[in-house]
Amino acid sequence: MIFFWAFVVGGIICVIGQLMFDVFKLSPAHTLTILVVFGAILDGLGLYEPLIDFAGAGATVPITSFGNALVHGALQEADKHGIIGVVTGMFEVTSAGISAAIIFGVIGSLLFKPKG
Amino acid sequence: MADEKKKKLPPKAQAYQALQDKKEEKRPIVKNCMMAFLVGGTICFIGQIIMTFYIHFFPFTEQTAGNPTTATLIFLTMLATGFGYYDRLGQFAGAGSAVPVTGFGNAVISAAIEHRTEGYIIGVGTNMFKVAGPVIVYGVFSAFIVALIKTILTQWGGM
Amino acid sequence: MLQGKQTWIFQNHPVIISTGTVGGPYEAEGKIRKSFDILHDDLWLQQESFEKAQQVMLEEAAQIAIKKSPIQKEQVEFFISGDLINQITPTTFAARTIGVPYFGLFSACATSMESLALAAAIINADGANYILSGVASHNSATEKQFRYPTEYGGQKPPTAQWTVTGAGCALVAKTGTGPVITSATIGKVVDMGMKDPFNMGGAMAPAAVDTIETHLKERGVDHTYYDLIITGDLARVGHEISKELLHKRGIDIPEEKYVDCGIEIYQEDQQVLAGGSGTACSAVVTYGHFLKQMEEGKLSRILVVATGSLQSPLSVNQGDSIPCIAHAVSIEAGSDVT
Amino acid sequence: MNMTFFQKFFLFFSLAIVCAGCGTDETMESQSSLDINPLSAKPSLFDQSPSNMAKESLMEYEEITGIKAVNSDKEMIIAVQIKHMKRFFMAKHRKAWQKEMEKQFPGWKVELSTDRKIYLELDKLEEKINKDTLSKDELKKEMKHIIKLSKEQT
Repeated sequence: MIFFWAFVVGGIICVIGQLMFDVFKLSPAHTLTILVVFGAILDGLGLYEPLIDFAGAGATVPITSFGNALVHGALQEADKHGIIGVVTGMFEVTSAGISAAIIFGVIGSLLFKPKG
Repeated sequence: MADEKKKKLPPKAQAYQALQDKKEEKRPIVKNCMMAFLVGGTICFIGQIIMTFYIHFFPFTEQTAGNPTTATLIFLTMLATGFGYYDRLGQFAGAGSAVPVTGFGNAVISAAIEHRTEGYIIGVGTNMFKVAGPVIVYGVFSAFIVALIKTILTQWGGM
Repeated sequence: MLQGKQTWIFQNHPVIISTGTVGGPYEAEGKIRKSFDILHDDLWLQQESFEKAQQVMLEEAAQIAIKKSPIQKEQVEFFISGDLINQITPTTFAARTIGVPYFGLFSACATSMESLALAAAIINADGANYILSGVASHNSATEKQFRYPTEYGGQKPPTAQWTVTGAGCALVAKTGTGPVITSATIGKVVDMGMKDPFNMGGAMAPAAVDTIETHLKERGVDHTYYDLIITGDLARVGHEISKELLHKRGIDIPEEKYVDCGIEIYQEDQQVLAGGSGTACSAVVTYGHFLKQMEEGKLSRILVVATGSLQSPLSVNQGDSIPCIAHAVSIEAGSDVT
Repeated sequence: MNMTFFQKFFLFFSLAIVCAGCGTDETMESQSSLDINPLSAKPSLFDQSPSNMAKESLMEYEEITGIKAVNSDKEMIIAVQIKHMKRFFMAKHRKAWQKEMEKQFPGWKVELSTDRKIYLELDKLEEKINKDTLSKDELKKEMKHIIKLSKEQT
């Protein structure tokens, strides 16, 4: 069941991105940025966590979860340390995506040449 | 919005753009959306498989399995990007391969691979986030704003 | 020599005594693969970077042109060339290798005909005896320069074009045998306020039409004078639009007499979206394909209108529209002119 | 080539969707029967009747498809699985049930989780208890481990 919903919810988020590409003619960078901001706002409203509960990877794999995770880290830390935590807790939850991208980016650049 | 900008153009350019719009090959939106749904859904599906695998065979809960899943997907993206498959997937999948975290990974890794000819410090180091940078910058900034508002509302407003 | 405001008539008949064309792996699968002198199956050409590969292609094209001609490299007086990469460095490095006094040009994809027109003008005015003109472009180097890293999976719309990997050189001489350059029209920058860098054909079409119209008017000929009018790299989208625009201005060129290099170079099933583009596009198709047809007697008068979109990534990001240009050069079979 | 590739791709994924759809129906059916096994009393271990009681009271909720629970002398871990369509409101339900359990077992340290991992771990633990292969200390250690797991964030 979770597999089915992961597929559907993930697919729908991608269709939203595609519509931003094709209908509003936004560049990939603009589209992804808007989606991340959107994810952050959804988490602020407390709507993203239920979506993760429901769709699993369908909600955590799209880039929107990046915004969600950033807010989540900030809120968790703010809970413990007050307003300063908003700044310090930011990367607590998201570090995996960024560090994996950096690590595999460097490894990739050591291993591969662009194929063109 | 776009129309307002067009009004500033000389009438000749306006007339031409109207003609251009008629002749321009339109983007196949329905097909693109279908492909985005299928490919994006499949990547998330694969993500769910990986996640379930981590939950069952490693000490990760539903909460904590997301991070290793992301890392695994980005590792797979590195291979797909390095062997030159991801850009081809991107051409027909569109947002289907760009919106999942693999698209973020691809943006970082492709830039890193591309600029290795300029050296590892300047080339790879400075260009790595050339495409994916805005995602981090505005992700962090918007998260800051959202978290700040929410913290103020719950901690002081709720008092 | 000057006739009208923009057109040069070359009464001393500069001759293209030889040409050299080089193509990459994608061009090797294209429609006109047989007309290339060298085809590479490696996009890197065993070089360290795509830019170096582009440089090597230009050097090779120059070498072939000289080798096919009766003259020696030392007899070449000037080298006129340009490309699309930052400050045209690949061309400059090639010019360093060739070791001939050098003019560096930038007119984006119109550089091919700009260099040929200038070469003809200098020779016509007795400024030189032999001038090598040519251009090169490399798909991956151009992608990296103007768009995204080559391995980035961004989706391109159907109006986008595929930059040709290749180089084309023409050796222009005062005397000799070969096709004659009879006239050239230098285009004005035309900007219709188009902003989409993924639709350059649509942006460039008005420039091409403007130059064709001016050329025919100033030369005082009808379009029937030419066997073929060839646009540089308008590709499918831009070529269709240019037909419509020409029709509106009362120039109705029959379908089979109005072709585009960006459409000619690739097969239908190759995934190049709207068609080819890049500095090398008009050069390899003209020097390789059409001049060969002229040699075989299938064509006797052609007008090549190379089109260029002169934006930079910076200007696009700053929200500027895309300024475009087109330069036309007429080439006629040697036997007809003298 | 483009078209054939596109067609193949489309065909493949249409099939995949159909398969996923079929799989869905099966899991729905299996979920309609509750996954609960009462623990048998083992003289060598803590009395598991509080866990069994918790299971019985949680069984009332129709959202729940499976319950696992284990307790030591003053500590209890409960893991529930709920109907997929109710997962949207999982966090809310979890809080409510946690409160209810705390009320039902005053003075106990009750931990209620909806996490699949905790559910799987408790399932294994229940099996061990039923086979009587655990000592009291081992059970406490296992429970400590599971609680730690459930407390991990991110």
